[in-house]
Amino acid sequence: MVDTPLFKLNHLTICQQGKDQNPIIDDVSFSLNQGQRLGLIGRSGCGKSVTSHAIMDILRPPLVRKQGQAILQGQDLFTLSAAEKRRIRGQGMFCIFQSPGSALHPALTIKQQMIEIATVIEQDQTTIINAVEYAFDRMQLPIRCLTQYPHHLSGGMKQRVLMAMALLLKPTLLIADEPTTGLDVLTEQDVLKAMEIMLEETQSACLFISHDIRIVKRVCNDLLVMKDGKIVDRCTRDELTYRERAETTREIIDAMKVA
Amino acid sequence: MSAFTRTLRAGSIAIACCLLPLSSSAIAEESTHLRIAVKKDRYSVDAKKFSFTTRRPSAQIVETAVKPDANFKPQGVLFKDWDYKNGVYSINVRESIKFHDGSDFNAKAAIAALKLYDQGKSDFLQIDQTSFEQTGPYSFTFKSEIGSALVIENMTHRGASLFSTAGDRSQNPIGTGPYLLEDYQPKQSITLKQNDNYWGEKPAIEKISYRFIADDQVRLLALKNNEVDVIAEVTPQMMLALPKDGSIVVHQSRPIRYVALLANMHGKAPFDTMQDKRVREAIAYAINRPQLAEILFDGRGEVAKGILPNWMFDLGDDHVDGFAYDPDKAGALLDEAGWVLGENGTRTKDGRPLKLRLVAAYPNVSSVRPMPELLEQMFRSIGIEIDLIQVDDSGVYDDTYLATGEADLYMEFASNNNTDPTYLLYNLFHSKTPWGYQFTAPGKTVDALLEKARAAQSREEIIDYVRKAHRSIVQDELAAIPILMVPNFNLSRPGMEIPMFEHADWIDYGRVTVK
Amino acid sequence: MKLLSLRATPLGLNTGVILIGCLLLIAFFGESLAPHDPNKMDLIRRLEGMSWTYPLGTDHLGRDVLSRLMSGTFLSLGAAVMTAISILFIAVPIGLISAMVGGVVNHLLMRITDIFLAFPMIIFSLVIIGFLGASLNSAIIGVALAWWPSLARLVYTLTTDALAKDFVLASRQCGIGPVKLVIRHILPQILPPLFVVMSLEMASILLVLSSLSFLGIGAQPPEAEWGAMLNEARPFFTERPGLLLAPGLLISLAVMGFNLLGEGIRHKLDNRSPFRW
Amino acid sequence: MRNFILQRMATAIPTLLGMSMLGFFMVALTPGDPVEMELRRLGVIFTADQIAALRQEYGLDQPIFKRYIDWLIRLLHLDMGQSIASGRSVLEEFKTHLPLTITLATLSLAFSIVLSALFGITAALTRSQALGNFVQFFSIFLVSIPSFWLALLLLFIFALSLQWISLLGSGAWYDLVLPVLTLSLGSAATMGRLMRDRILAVMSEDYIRLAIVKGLSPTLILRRHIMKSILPPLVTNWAVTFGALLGGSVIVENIFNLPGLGQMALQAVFERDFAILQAYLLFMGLIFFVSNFIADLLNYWLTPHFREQSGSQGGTE
Repeated sequence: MVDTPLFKLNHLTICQQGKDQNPIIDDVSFSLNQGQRLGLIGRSGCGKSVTSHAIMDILRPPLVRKQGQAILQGQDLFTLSAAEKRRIRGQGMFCIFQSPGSALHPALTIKQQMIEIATVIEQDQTTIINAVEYAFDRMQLPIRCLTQYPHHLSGGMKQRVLMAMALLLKPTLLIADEPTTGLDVLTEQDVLKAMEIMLEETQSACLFISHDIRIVKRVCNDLLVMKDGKIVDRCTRDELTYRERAETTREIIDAMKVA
Repeated sequence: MSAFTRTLRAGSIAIACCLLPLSSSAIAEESTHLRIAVKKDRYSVDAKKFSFTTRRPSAQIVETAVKPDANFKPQGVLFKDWDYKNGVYSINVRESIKFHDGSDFNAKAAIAALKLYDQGKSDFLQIDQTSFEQTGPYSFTFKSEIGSALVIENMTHRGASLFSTAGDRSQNPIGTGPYLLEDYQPKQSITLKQNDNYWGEKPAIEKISYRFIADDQVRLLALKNNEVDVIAEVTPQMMLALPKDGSIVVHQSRPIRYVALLANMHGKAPFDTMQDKRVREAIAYAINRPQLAEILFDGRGEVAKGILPNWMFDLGDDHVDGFAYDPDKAGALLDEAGWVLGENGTRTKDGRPLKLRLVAAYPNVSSVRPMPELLEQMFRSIGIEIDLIQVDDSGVYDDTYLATGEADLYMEFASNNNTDPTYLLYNLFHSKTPWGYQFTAPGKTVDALLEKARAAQSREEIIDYVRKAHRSIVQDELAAIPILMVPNFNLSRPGMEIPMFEHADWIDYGRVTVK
Repeated sequence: MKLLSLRATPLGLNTGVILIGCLLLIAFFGESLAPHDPNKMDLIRRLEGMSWTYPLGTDHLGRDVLSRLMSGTFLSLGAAVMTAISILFIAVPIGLISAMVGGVVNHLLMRITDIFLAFPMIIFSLVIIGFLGASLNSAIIGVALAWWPSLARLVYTLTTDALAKDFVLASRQCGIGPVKLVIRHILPQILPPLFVVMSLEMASILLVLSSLSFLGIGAQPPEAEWGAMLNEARPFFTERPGLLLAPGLLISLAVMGFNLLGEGIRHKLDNRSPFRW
Repeated sequence: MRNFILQRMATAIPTLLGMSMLGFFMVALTPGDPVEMELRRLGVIFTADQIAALRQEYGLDQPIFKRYIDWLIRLLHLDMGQSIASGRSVLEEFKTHLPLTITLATLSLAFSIVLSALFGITAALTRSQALGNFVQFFSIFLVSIPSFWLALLLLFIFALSLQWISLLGSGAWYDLVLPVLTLSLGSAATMGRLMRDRILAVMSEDYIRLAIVKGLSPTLILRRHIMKSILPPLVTNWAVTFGALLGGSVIVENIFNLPGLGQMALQAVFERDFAILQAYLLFMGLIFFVSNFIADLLNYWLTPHFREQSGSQGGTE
């Protein structure tokens, strides 16, 4: 159990097409165990989101993966066929992205977007409706939201809809890519609370990406610090004392203090 | 790639499969069914618009009182004979003729038919409606509203066909003709079938279909493709494009249509160049008519001395001299007129270059092309620059160039296709021209001659004045510079005999024979 | 980034540039390079096939087809350019005024645009030709009159976007005059995208003008405009299909050149990156 | 919904009035007297009085503004006057020519849509660079061929060389195969390019990313997420294309000798058949308006999220 982690990322390197020097992501490796919450922090533009895209294998051109493995439960995701990858996405891995405003399809009702998950988790209509209502209840979302379109919902609510999706999918690995960015402090609390509940229930391993050390400290036990596409520091939450840390980590902690 | 090409291939096969069964539907040749391609649908027998009606195809259904004979003199059809004395026309109609509905054609029916024309506003017969008098079962008299001696002549126009007043003309016109209306698809086709009870000699062809094909090119291709049997409207371009292998045969009448340049006789500067008769003569001498006759119209056109054919009305052509091709004389005339050849090959006078605007528009561009281009070259070679304007639109032609006189030369391809000898000359060259040719009308001398012709009371007298007016127009005044006289053409595949006539309306397609 | 997208579509853009370049060369030097006088008739050698004297054969009046094609390039392309310029001449002021003045004026101008937009191009040109008679000039006027509304709308949208930019707002608040504003801030912003669109439009304009000439209501023979040449060649279609093929191919190539150029530039400016699964 | 319709109707009235005015005056002011032209074609002698009487009969002696008002009033009774050239009523002429052109345009639009979907989806979704480039290039090629030239080539191949179809048409459905093909290839390519662009634009949206991470199948993403987003602009484009196809049928009707509206209008211009032309221009304006209106309604229904945000525009950007 300890020897073979649930998820392992090995030597991930990402470049722009045609430019092999200055990789965007430079030889990044880490691993996650069952139920582990790993925080990935760094300043904006350091490559955090690209990492999450790379793990889901939805990198957009001109970015290309130069090397690396992403092993989920013994399978290297990058070597799988498109159909097999699709089977892993959703229930094996799921990702909650930043900017909930554009994450949901604007012309489909929330219900439609929830229910289509049935095709992924292979449930019939009544079961899925029950499950959706249960998830909404857990996420403290009013049921009436179901018949509404995304633009009726606030940012926090939309993010909780995404959490509800995760609750339905119960992914083995969940990536939360800055889920609270752009939300006000109160909403942030709600979303984090919802996320806590969700993670508890799904028992997913979670890679939590944020530039905000305050939130990461609240959610995660273990931390990775990224700078210019490299992991520059690894520690647990409790080890995060100012003095001994790497320069980037100190900068981030400093930034927090000013704010 | 493969998926896409497969789809493409599958698609093309599917389309091919849809089309294949059609290839078997080769046109079944019915020897007594004649398919004629004409340009436009001019068939219309709407009762309300009666005046503008009864065009070519319907001519086989409803007959006229008289028709033009070989000399374009009226010859009786439904009228047996007639007499004009002291302003009164006395008519004897042919006996034992029945309308399609079985009713008798007699003096009463003829009067009723003629009275119909007064209901339409465009009554060109101008019969005094109150003057009709039935003098017997088959005879009657009437007077002209304007004292004209040419009413019978105007009855040779297909527009003056005599209808039965029974029934709805727009649905089923009732006449006395050799054919009955079978089917009419507006703008597509009209089909006629033989009238079994025709009073005259029965035609050989059982069925005639007219196909309306607006595009000249498609008409020709349709003949090549065996989809029609005869092309009734033939343009010079089509004649140039005839295949050399004899697969298409040309049928021709005697020459009737003239190609001529009308000169602007009264234009304001800069369109006043043609007022100098020497320039007009120079133009007349600069045209290589034999060469044009050889190239155009499959060599079937003739060098023209005038704009009226010599055979028509027994006119003869002694009264006109014509112009030979003599570029040197043309040059000398221009020199004499003060137009001196410059270094760049263009003549100038007082610093003004000799640049003439030539408008080619009538009847339309496609029926004169490529004559304007050929003329342009000939004029250029004697130092005249040509500003060639080809307008395929008679409205613009009339209003922009004719009515304003803003051109030097107007090229026209037309004909006197009426048995009224004064018809063309009066309409085109009298100063009061109803067609808007004020600028090309030569003036008083011609006006007087034409007025005398129209007022004259005997045909000989009329024709004598017409000769004088004609000479004045094409020789003395040179308001019209004649170029070619061209026959009326039809095209068919080999083995067909068409009884050609100069006026397209009077080609008797019922008597076409097929070998 | 720029280098990259260049490499992503080298073929199309380059082909377009080469095609247009060649055509421009022919347009400017074609008349002098042509082996014969394009209007010289050789009535004995009519409708001849390919030969050394007449590389593409002769037409129905014995004129050299190659020379006519070459000398017609200037006329054909020039007519399209003139049309494009006329369109811009109408569309840019109307779009600008509409966007900058706003209110009733905008409303009125956009309504007028709607009205013009509703008529099909060819019919519009036909009616104009009814006024002026068929000629290349009336075809140009007709096409421009039918075409400006869509461009005016584009100019309007671009200008509205440009006006919303912070620095434009700022200079507006500083009291800069409208003319100065247009010259200094608006035009630099709207012209580049407008030129990309015009390059694509040029392709369509060429097509429409040649269609009109082909129908006999644009350029008139003996002008060696490509569409008019096709019109002239049409009766000789079965006898000498080559007469029809050469001008048609040339039109297609020219149109394709402008299309490839426009698409190529557009592709270069486009930095969307779609997700794949 | 009702508000939306009413609002559209209200804005339509001045536009339609403007259209009718532009169409009427443009035609009525063209040089050339239809009566004179018709008389000359007839080939008989007329006096000036007779010409004046005819002008009066067609109302051509009235001042132009009065003619316009009269025309509008008669229009309300569907009386659009009479064709000078044929003598038939304009309505009758439309009844003769309209079905063919409408069929032609509708079939061409349908075929273009199918073909453009094939082009657009292939070009947008294929992973093969070669296939993508090929489809792109092919569609540019198709857009660049003049339709009249294509029509002539098709005619040459199928009617003259292979003799599969007859030149003049036999009145059967397959008469329309070549004209539809001619009309649709070009517009299919244009529409295909638009479709590809739209698909690629939508595929860069965050919600497609979510759909992918959800593990949805590509067909579901395409059918639901992508289609739902690309349809509105496409629908608007289809409406515009339909109008263009109707207007563009002039050329194919001319070449394939089909007696449609385009032929009618072309002939009417040359014959100064004012009544026909005026009715035709009004009709084209109406078609343009109605098809756009239908497109807007469809978009209104397709884009629930725009409805409340910008009610008046109905999401037709």
